[in-house]
Amino acid sequence: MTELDFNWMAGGPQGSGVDAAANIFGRACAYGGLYVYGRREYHSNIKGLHSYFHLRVSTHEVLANVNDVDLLAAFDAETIVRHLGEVVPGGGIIVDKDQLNTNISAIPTLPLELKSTLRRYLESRGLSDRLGDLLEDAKKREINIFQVPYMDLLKQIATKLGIDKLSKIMRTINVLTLGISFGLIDYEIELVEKAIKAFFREKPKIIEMNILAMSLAYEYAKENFSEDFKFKIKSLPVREERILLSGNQAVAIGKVLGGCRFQTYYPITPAADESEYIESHEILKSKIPGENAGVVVLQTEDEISAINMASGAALTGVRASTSTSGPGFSLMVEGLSWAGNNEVPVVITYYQRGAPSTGLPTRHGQDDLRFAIHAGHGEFPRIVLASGDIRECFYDAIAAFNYAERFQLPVIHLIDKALANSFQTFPMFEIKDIKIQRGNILNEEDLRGIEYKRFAFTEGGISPRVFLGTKGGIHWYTGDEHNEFGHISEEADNRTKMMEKRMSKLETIDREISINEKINFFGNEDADNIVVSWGSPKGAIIEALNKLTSEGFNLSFLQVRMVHPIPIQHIKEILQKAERIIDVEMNYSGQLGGIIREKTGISMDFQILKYNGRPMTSTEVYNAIKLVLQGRAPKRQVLNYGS
Amino acid sequence: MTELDFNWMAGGPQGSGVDAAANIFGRACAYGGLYVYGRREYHSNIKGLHSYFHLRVSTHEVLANVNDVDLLAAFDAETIVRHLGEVVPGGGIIVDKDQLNTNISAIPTLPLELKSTLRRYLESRGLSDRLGDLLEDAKKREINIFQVPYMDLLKQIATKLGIDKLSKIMRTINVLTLGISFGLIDYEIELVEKAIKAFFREKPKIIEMNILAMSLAYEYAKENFSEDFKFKIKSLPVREERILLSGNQAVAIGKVLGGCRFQTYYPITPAADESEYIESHEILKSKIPGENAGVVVLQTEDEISAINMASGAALTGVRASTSTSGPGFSLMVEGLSWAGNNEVPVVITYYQRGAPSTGLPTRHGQDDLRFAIHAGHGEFPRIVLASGDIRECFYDAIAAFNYAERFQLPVIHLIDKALANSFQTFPMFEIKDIKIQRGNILNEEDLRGIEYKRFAFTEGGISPRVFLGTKGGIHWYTGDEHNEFGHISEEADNRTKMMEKRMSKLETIDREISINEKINFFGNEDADNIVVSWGSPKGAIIEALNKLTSEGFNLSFLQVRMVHPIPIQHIKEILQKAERIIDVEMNYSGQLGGIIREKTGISMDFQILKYNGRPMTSTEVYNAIKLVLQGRAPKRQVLNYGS
Amino acid sequence: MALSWTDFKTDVFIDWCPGCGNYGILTALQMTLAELGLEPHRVVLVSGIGCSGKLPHFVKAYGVHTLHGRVLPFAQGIKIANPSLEVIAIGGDGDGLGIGAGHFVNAGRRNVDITYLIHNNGVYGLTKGQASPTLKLNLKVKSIPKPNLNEGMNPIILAIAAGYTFVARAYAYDTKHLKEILKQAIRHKGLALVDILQPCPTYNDINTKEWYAGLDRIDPKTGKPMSRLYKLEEIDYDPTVHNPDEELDKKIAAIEKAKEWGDKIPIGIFYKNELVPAFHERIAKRMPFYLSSPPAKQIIHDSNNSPAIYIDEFLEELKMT
Amino acid sequence: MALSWTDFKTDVFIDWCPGCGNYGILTALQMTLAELGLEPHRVVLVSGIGCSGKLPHFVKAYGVHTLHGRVLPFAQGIKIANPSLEVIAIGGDGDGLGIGAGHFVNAGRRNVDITYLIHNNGVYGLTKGQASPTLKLNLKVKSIPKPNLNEGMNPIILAIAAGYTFVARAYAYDTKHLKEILKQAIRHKGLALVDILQPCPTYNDINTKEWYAGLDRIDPKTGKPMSRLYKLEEIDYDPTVHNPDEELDKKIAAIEKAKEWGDKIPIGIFYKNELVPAFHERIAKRMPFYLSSPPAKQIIHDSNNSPAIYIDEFLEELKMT
Ligand SMILES: Cc1ncc(C[n+]2csc(CCOP(=O)(O)OP(=O)(O)O)c2C)c(N)n1
Ligand SMILES: Cc1ncc(C[n+]2csc(CCOP(=O)(O)OP(=O)(O)O)c2C)c(N)n1
Ligand code: SF4
Ligand code: SF4
Ligand SMILES: [Mg+2]
Ligand SMILES: [Mg+2]
Repeated sequence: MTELDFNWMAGGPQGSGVDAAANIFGRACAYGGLYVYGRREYHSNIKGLHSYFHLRVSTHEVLANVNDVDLLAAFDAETIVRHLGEVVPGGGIIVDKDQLNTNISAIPTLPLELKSTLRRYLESRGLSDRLGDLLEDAKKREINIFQVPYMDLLKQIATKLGIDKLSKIMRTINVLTLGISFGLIDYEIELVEKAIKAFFREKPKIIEMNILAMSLAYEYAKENFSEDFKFKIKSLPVREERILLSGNQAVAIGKVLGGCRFQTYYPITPAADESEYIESHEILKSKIPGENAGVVVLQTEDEISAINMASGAALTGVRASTSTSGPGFSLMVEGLSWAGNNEVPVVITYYQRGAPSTGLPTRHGQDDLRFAIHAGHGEFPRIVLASGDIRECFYDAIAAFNYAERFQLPVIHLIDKALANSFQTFPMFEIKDIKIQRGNILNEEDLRGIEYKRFAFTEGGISPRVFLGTKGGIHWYTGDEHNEFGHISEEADNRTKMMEKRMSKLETIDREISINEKINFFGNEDADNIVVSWGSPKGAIIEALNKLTSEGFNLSFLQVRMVHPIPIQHIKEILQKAERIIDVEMNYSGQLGGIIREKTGISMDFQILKYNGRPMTSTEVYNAIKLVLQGRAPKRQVLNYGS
Repeated sequence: MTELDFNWMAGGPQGSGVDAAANIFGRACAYGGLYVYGRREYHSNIKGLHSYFHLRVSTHEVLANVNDVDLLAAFDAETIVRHLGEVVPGGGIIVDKDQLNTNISAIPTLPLELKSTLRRYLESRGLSDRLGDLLEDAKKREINIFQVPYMDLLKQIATKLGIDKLSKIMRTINVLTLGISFGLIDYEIELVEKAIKAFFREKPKIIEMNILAMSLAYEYAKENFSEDFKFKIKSLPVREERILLSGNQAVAIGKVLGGCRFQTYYPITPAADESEYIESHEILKSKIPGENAGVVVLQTEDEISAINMASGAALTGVRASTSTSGPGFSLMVEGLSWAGNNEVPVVITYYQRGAPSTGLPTRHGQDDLRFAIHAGHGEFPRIVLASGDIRECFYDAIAAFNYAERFQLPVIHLIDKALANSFQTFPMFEIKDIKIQRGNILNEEDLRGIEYKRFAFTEGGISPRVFLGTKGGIHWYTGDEHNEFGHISEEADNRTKMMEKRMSKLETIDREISINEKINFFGNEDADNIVVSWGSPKGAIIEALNKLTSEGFNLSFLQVRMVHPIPIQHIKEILQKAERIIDVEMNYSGQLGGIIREKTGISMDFQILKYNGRPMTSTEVYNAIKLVLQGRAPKRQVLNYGS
Repeated sequence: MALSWTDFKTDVFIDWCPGCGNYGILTALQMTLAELGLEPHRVVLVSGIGCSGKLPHFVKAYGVHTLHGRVLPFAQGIKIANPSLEVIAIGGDGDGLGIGAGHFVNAGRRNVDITYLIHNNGVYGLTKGQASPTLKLNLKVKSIPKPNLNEGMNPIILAIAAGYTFVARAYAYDTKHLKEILKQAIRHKGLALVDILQPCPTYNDINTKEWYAGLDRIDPKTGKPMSRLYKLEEIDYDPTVHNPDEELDKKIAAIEKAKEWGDKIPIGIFYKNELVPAFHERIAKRMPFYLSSPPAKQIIHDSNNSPAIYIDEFLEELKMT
Repeated sequence: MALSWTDFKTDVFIDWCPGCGNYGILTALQMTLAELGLEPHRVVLVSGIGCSGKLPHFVKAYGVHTLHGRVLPFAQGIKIANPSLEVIAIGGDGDGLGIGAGHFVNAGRRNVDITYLIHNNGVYGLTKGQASPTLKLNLKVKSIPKPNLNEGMNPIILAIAAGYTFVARAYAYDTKHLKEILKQAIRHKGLALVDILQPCPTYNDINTKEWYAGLDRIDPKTGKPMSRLYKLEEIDYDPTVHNPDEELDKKIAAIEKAKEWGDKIPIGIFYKNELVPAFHERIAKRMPFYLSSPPAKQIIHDSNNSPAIYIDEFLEELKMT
């Protein structure tokens, strides 16, 4: 069987159902035993500005997008103008017939910057301002233009459903293009229907309308274009249990499974979805007879309150966490420092997005590694975990709580927007291997007859913990430097000892957490060329690695998952053997590279960076690494795919 | 003439006038042409807990404290218990006769941690719990105990002044010990009187009372002890104009001279003194005929408001700044990121103190270097300046504004508590060399006929600036990524260009600011051993350097003043020649050392660190470096002098 | 030449949802600026983050789109540094009363002469419809999964408690009335709040345009909907404090009015007091030249770029001679 | 065995200035805890930063000395996670009404069942006497160089505007009265504010003990000072909302009382309303087992340390079969 690798894109204004279309598309494919990976792009806007979904379908597991679009389902003219360049020769564009006369320069939502670029492009190719003209030109690149009379089809649907106002079914343009798409690629329509039913669940009316629209379009495509399009997709028998989910969902499920019962948040993109998803499942099902389980999810007045409420809650013994992104995390910094000083096991899920400041609220970036590590005045231990894919989001969410409690410190779980809002299929989680590790906790019995000191000096820096309210364990917390009881102390010697107690945990962590939990290594141990990265570029790098290896290049990949405290010794051992080290990161300065150099003295030989707000694709990572391996790359390459 | 080096310490509860005594002592000596350096230590407390002032007097310029105390003026028993160990053989202690029977373990303000240490000490020396016993024991170390009947003297003063309530003059215990001190060292009493007058300025009653108390005690000492004490001090003719001031004052004066006219603050130790000092001089004297000058100092509701008000103000064209310390800076981080994104010339004076969290609010530390450099989500350019002494505090305060406006970015001026609250004598500032550099600003005339773009792409990243309210220059600011006009833009290409525009300023700074403003280098260029440091350890290091050099050691000292963007090339050139690099810092992890390794690949061979909340002394720095030079030091030495 | 509201338009695409109440506010504000004859370059619109926060980009005047909840610190900083600017602060209800509540309350203590518009839509629009601080207890707008756990706050009462000297409410779709309120708010000497009821058709399906218009309440007599809104100007209500003794009574009257909700919602000016000194007057008392030489207008260097001031007074105390 | 207030003492040195009003508050609180028979380990004192913030270290009960201005978020987090704890929040006026004002206001919307003591001394004590948000306009306490530029805010009125369901004022040196108020505040179901007038002899030379006692106002008849303080219990004043209709009137009455200052300063309970559901009741409506199995008491793993819950409901929607 040949390997299928099909790239579909749907685009339209926010609020027109791009997301729904992509979800249904993804589900339909996944139900058919195919693997999907999908990335969502949208403006910081509620309705009207351009959004799109870039979806990849394959018979093997897919980990990232590529630069290509094989089929573009355009809800509107802007989608074509923006994405035409990505459609491959032999690929296709689904376009509304009635929009061919659209004047490009009159599209109101196109920003000035883009308009002037477009004007130059049209001039250079001697084209008019008409959309139809642009598409004619595209045909020269062997792109198929599938002109569909959206309005006619909608009218037919309306008639069939007995609806008189067209506006009521305008929202089905998305499934209409979906139907055309599936018709073109000749996929089993039953699976698409199943996906529509699953997506709209308890809304039979909407299901009916959408299935009707989809199938009408499906048939239209079969009748009118089926010969023209070379891409065809067939379902496969599924052998294993698979799930399709986003990073937001993976974190949410990991948290509750990991014992989180108290979550605070202040709304922010792209973190809020996680909290809302937990809230909508707030009542949990306990395995233990007679026990109840539920998560209290609190929307606070700001992020300052979110972190401090969570810390307060953590002192009572509950596993507590908060989720945010850059602007919110900035406000949490003072609270983080308090939690660090007081050895509070609190988890902060930090969704990175384009920054600085409000930045690109709905776009991708990995700019906050150094900030996560150094945030907060003073020096105190913390753990920073960075998940590389959606699967890791789940496992790391659980690990975060285990580490927080075992080592009694704040844990920051770094996620990039590209993971939060993308979805991917993969085999079901291995839930039975998951363990909850709560660390050293004393209860009423344990305390009998002892004088309890919350911050007792110990080997390794970890003092047994007592929850607020426990009989016999009264103690104090303070943001001031304190003695073993938790009372304020300004004594010089005590200060030195307390600093050393706290900071020595970093060594304890180094010792006690296995290296397998801290790094992933892919490829040949003895490869001359090593790619180093963290977070979401993982998928694109692995795909590039596989391809380059199959082409005979000698390459491996070190993914750092525990970015702080970073496992210096292991990284050093791995890297010092390499001839060329290639740092791949989604930020301007190559932050992880800097950290590695700081800690090991080893420099990154090459940087492949990207900071245009869009995630890396396998294509561009592959190209960039190849240039390095061929000795043709500058020391610093900046990638720029994505619109 | 022999070199004088005399170390005086006064100690007593907060609120008993330790500070005043030290100020008067320092002034009296400075009036006599001597150099002084004084460090203030106090608890985060208003009244009752122990505070002291460690003051050094010399015929040559003094830059730091040493470990010794030659004369300890104890207002209370606690002072003796805490500082006895620091008094040198041949030195003296001024003690209240009536307190000799004090039970040490009954001193209520001694913290538990200290009491148990003390108990062990007393036991080990076979001493009782009585203060007198402890002092007797001290005599074995050839320490002179000057027993003074404080109450008798106070009564005499009361009688002379016709005061019936002793409580009214209890506050003169401080000058009483001052009088004893000066009597013992046989210093000119007129200078002491002059200092009292200057200190209490417009309060003739208080002046009278204090002069009386001081002179009575002075005479008492002369009569009773003059033979016993070997240290004597004489005034010198002063040749140059000298000033005595603290870091807080130096910054304040630098700011207003540098053109700051808008300062916001939220009270916090040790920053608030600066703002209050400015406020009390809010009306300034303009040189320019017909012009008025004055600073608006605003106490805000919190630090979030402080930074954002200052940024807002800066957009109107005023030189605006705010001052804070760790907890406050943590709250400013989100605003900092906005200012970075919007290229706002705002100055943040960051007084470091013991951290994390509330930490040691009145104690010293240098823990926040990394935090200052990486604070704020996203990557944006900033300048971080770290002053090494009080003199630099003044010049850097001015430079901060010049840099902020020239490069249009936030500037963080890092000061340590040890500079803020210490005072030192040195020659008058060279005011005539100071220049104000406002950078590229367009006014109404300049704007005529042009389409203004606030964030125009330029070579070097700096776009001409227009103040809010200027005719013809309307533009926008936003924390979102923006186009050249300042309107929100999420376009991928614009994003890459804007990131590069902003970040390229770091290279512009590298090019345009001379290396002399960024580093100081002391000692022989070709020395095999180089000490690297930043901030307040400077003084102690220079003194150690001088001494070690005079002993024949081969040593130099690189002080980094612009810690970000750090002048990589120069530092590399300097350090790569060295055989041994010794990193001296007041934090746990040697942060500057880490930065240097990150940027240059060069590792620090030795670390001399301290994090007990007390500044480094020349003595301990000297000792620790010497161990290194003699090949007897471990890689990491942790200093611990100071109580 | 007289200004028209279109002089205050930019060519930036307005990306609010169709039917959003913000359109009415934008137009009313542009008309206000034109009718007050304010030159665009003398106006600074300062906004927070939210759908509402985008407004300055749509107005041709200086625009400062700040941080979530921080519109008041920025606006006050700008105004105090340069009191000759006309500073208008703009933000959402979440922005001003949730994350920004500390500034909201403390601004009342300063009474800086700026105007503050709260776009009150009961939701966090830009983050997809979570409950805002004005949404009442137990209500469930369509975008939240469960009824609201928190009591809703009343911006009018909070402003009065905090010391605002001009407190009004208007309605986004009554552009004309809104414009008149805005004019008075801008003219007011001191801190003016205009709480603008702003339907968010996308997320708030309770306080809709139709609801305000009373489409569910048809007057049996006329057969027409009975609007829930009524104007304070049209009843016997005098919001102004004419002498200091009246202050408490006027505040209480305003609070009583502000408590009305449901079938009778007053709009108009609830409270107005110009007897409280504005912040610039307080500073000018300390620094008599403040209004003529405010911080932003002082010359800080001479023609040689040397500092423009003497620091002798500082040095006096520090000289050791 | 009955508890005595000395059971709540620690051996930490109390480092407040001699004569500080905080001593009275500390004692009253210790007596309250003893008289209410609260076991020390069930009590959590949560404090902000300031002189006042040190209080928990002097009380033998769980103590959480938090951040400046953040006492309410911590206290609410603790209480919501474990509603069986008796949570008392403590802080200065700067802490609660300056930097913490946003939390102050928004806490009113939740009505969590905790008690909040504000040590109201008109200054920022621990930072050496700057004006606090309650210091009135133009006053100059001895620690500030120039008269206050800001209007002072009234905590009672602000709390009522924000939705607190128990609002009282007490005086630090009237320990007995303070204790009785504290008892009622702790017993109150919902969020209770006690604004405590606390002389700071070191920095506030206006609102001194002598001033409150009226030492400057000698009754010509009795020759005795006429205290400025009077008790609401001693006049015909009923703070309690007995049925929902009374709410507005009671609030207005409280505001009118709260406006009294100068020669007649009321202390006592200004407002009390138990008809508003407390936050735990709101959560319990959604999650019926909340009070018996609150977050802090749930078992999160089984005896094999495996997670204690099933996640089938989540996975259901995500399975691709
Ligand atoms: C510190 C911070 N937290 C959260 C956000 C995310 N955020 C953006 S808009 C918004 C809420 C907007 O609601 P509102 O202020 O009511 O304005 P509206 O959109 O309704 O006009 C939030 C929470 C942010 N930008 N910054
Ligand atoms: C974020 C932050 N800003 C500033 C401070 C400094 N600070 C310590 S106590 C205090 C004010 C205390 O005043 P108040 O809250 O009234 O308490 P009081 O000392 O009067 O009891 C301040 C501003 C701090 N600790 N944290
Ligand atoms: S979400 Fe609501 S407030 Fe925001 S633009 Fe849409 S309708 Fe307006
Ligand atoms: S400064 Fe004031 S509030 Fe603080 S302890 Fe002293 S008297 Fe009390
Ligand atoms: Mg809103
Ligand atoms: Mg106070």
